Amino acid sequence: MAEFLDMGGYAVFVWAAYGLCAAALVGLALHSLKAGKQARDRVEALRPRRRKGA
Amino acid sequence: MHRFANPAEFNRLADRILPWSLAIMAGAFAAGLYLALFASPPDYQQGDSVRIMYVHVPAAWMAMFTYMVMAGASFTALVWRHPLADLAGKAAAPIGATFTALALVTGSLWGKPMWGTYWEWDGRMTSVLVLFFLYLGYMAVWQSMDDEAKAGRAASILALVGVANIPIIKFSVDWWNTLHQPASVMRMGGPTIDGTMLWPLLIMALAYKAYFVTVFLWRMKLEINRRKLSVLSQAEVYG
Amino acid sequence: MDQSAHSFDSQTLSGHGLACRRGGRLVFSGLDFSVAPGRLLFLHGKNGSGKSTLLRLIAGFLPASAGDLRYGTDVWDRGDAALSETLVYAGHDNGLKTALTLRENSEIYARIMTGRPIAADRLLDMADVFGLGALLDRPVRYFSSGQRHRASLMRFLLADRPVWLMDEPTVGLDADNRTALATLMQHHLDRGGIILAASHDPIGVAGDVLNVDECNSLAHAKDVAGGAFVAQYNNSLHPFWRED
Amino acid sequence: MAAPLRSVFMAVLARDMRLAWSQGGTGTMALSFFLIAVTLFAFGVGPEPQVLSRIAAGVIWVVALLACLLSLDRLYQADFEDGSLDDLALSPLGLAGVAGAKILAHWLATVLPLILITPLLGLFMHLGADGYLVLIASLMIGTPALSLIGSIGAALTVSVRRGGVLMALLVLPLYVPTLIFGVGAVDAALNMVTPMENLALLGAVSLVALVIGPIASAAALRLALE
Repeated sequence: MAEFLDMGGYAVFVWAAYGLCAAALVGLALHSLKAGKQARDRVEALRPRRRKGA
Repeated sequence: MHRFANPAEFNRLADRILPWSLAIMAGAFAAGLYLALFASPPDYQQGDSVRIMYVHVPAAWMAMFTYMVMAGASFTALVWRHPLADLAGKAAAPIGATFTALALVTGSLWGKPMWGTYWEWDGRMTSVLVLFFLYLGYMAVWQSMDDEAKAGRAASILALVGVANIPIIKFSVDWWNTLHQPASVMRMGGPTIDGTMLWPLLIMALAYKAYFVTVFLWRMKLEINRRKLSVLSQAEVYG
Repeated sequence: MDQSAHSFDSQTLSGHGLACRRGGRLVFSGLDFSVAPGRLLFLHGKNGSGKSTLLRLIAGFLPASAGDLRYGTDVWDRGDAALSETLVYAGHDNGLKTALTLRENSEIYARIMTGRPIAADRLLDMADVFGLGALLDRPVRYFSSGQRHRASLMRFLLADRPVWLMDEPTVGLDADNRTALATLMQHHLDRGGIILAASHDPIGVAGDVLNVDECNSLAHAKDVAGGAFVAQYNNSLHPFWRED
Repeated sequence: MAAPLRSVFMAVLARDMRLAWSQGGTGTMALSFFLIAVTLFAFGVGPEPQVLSRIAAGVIWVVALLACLLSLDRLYQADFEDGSLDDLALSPLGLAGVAGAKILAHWLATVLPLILITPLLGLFMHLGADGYLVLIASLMIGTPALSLIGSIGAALTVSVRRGGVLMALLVLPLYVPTLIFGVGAVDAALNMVTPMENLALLGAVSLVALVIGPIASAAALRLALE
């Protein structure tokens, strides 16, 4: 396992590359979801409640 | 003219596509990473550092692909004045910029063991760098004006001017720097690298594309609601 | 003043169901008007009701989000060459280059609009109409705001075109300049010209009145119940965004 | 009868050239920036002739490019602010023709003087003797593209407060081909290789910009008029 992690001596570069990609892509996805939910809630808040009886 | 999806229709369409794109993304990433990190052989020259290629090359492809999507959206927005089209450009831009930045970073990390320096002014990396500036310019125009609809149309004009110049920039940068190793995958005669390395590359590319579709649809929902918010608040002010 | 007395073969300028959305806001909708040759139309309405917006729409600066604009039979599209040969627009800004003299500004305006130079004596007559004859060779940056406004009114003489679009033309004019403007406008109407003026000041020239506010009242239905907000929310949204 | 468009074009051209050198114009500003910025490089890099001559062509081209960009900022904004852009939009020439005339005026009034004094700056930078002619040729062929593409950036940011920085961000990436082929031509000449290929490519870039420039600027200006 250790030998695999070592990546033939290039461990730093390979794992840095994969790590940064993962961080950036996951980060962007989460941000998009969070901001999307926030915007959706604010639109819901602004749109008038359809009262049950109305 | 609004035969194409309006927001409600777009949301329904998006909700039908999202489960599929999520599934493909998960599967392709799993298979791709397994092949890239475990199943494929190290390169006889570069050793295991070649594995960086599997995240670098697809990112560079997506950087260019996303700009083309933005240019197509901009063309639709300007020619058919479709309200959703310029939002599509705005939704795609951050994803494209992220892919471009990743291509630069992973390229530099791959360059260190291969060329001995973190930054080498070679043709392809420099083109990706200029493409990154085009993304920054596009996103900056969106925030530059109070009236978002006008900012969107200005950004669309810029994207079309940009896409017309990309081939010229690409050619001039390659002309300026002829020492870069021939693009191993892009050769007209088809990929010159052998099958065991090609498969992980293509699967990772598929994973990146599925990722793009997923996050693009999420961001489109976000941008549509943001536009509604701004229209609504203006309605209230002048209501 | 030997104003060239040939009359225009102008046509009726008419708008049908015009609506305009500016910066996401519905300025007016369902607006109709018609101005026959030789007629003057005053645009009334409180500030922000869309008087200036309507003038800029006719001038081709703004796209109409609904309805169409016709001059005679042909429909005017934004940026049409025909449109730019037919009308003169005077907005709030005077369009004068302060670094240049009034003579230079006027000559440049005449050549840009007609492609032909303007004779010095005719230019002097035109300047005299607004009492600016003595100021022809002074840089505009020394002009008072009233003088600058009068200088910008000279454009209606410099470009001899049938349709005049005037936005608050009498602002800052003293008595004898108002009469000068009135005679100028009357003369233009007698030659079969068309004038649209966004102004509450009758200037002493006969004309019809279009109240842009009334056209607005349809767009912003005002009633109390929550439903009004829905109507208003939906109504002000671009039809594309409506949730029916 | 239709207004003679040629003389309308000349009228807009003469107007802008006069304004460029009148009070508040950009002519003198671009020229002085060009002189000062190039001399700054000598202070920065040191006076040794071999070092300066090595980077002479690149420095002169980059600073000329920046001077051109700097002077384009007010190309449309000045007219937008005093209302004359509305009048220009109503001229029979149409916005694309007006944009073309203003771009040509900018090139003649602001960029041409820069080119005329490059020999002086060549001396400052110890440029190789046989580089002068090709430097001037490359600037003559390449700088029109700078004005044409810069005009698009100026038109896009005309209604933006402090749009100058944004305009640079939009336009500089598009200047890369002109810069590469321009400096390439001079370097080729200095290395006793024919500069013709570079000059031809430089001309091609300028021709593409000639097609795109006025049209895209007109579309952006129509946006600002709304």
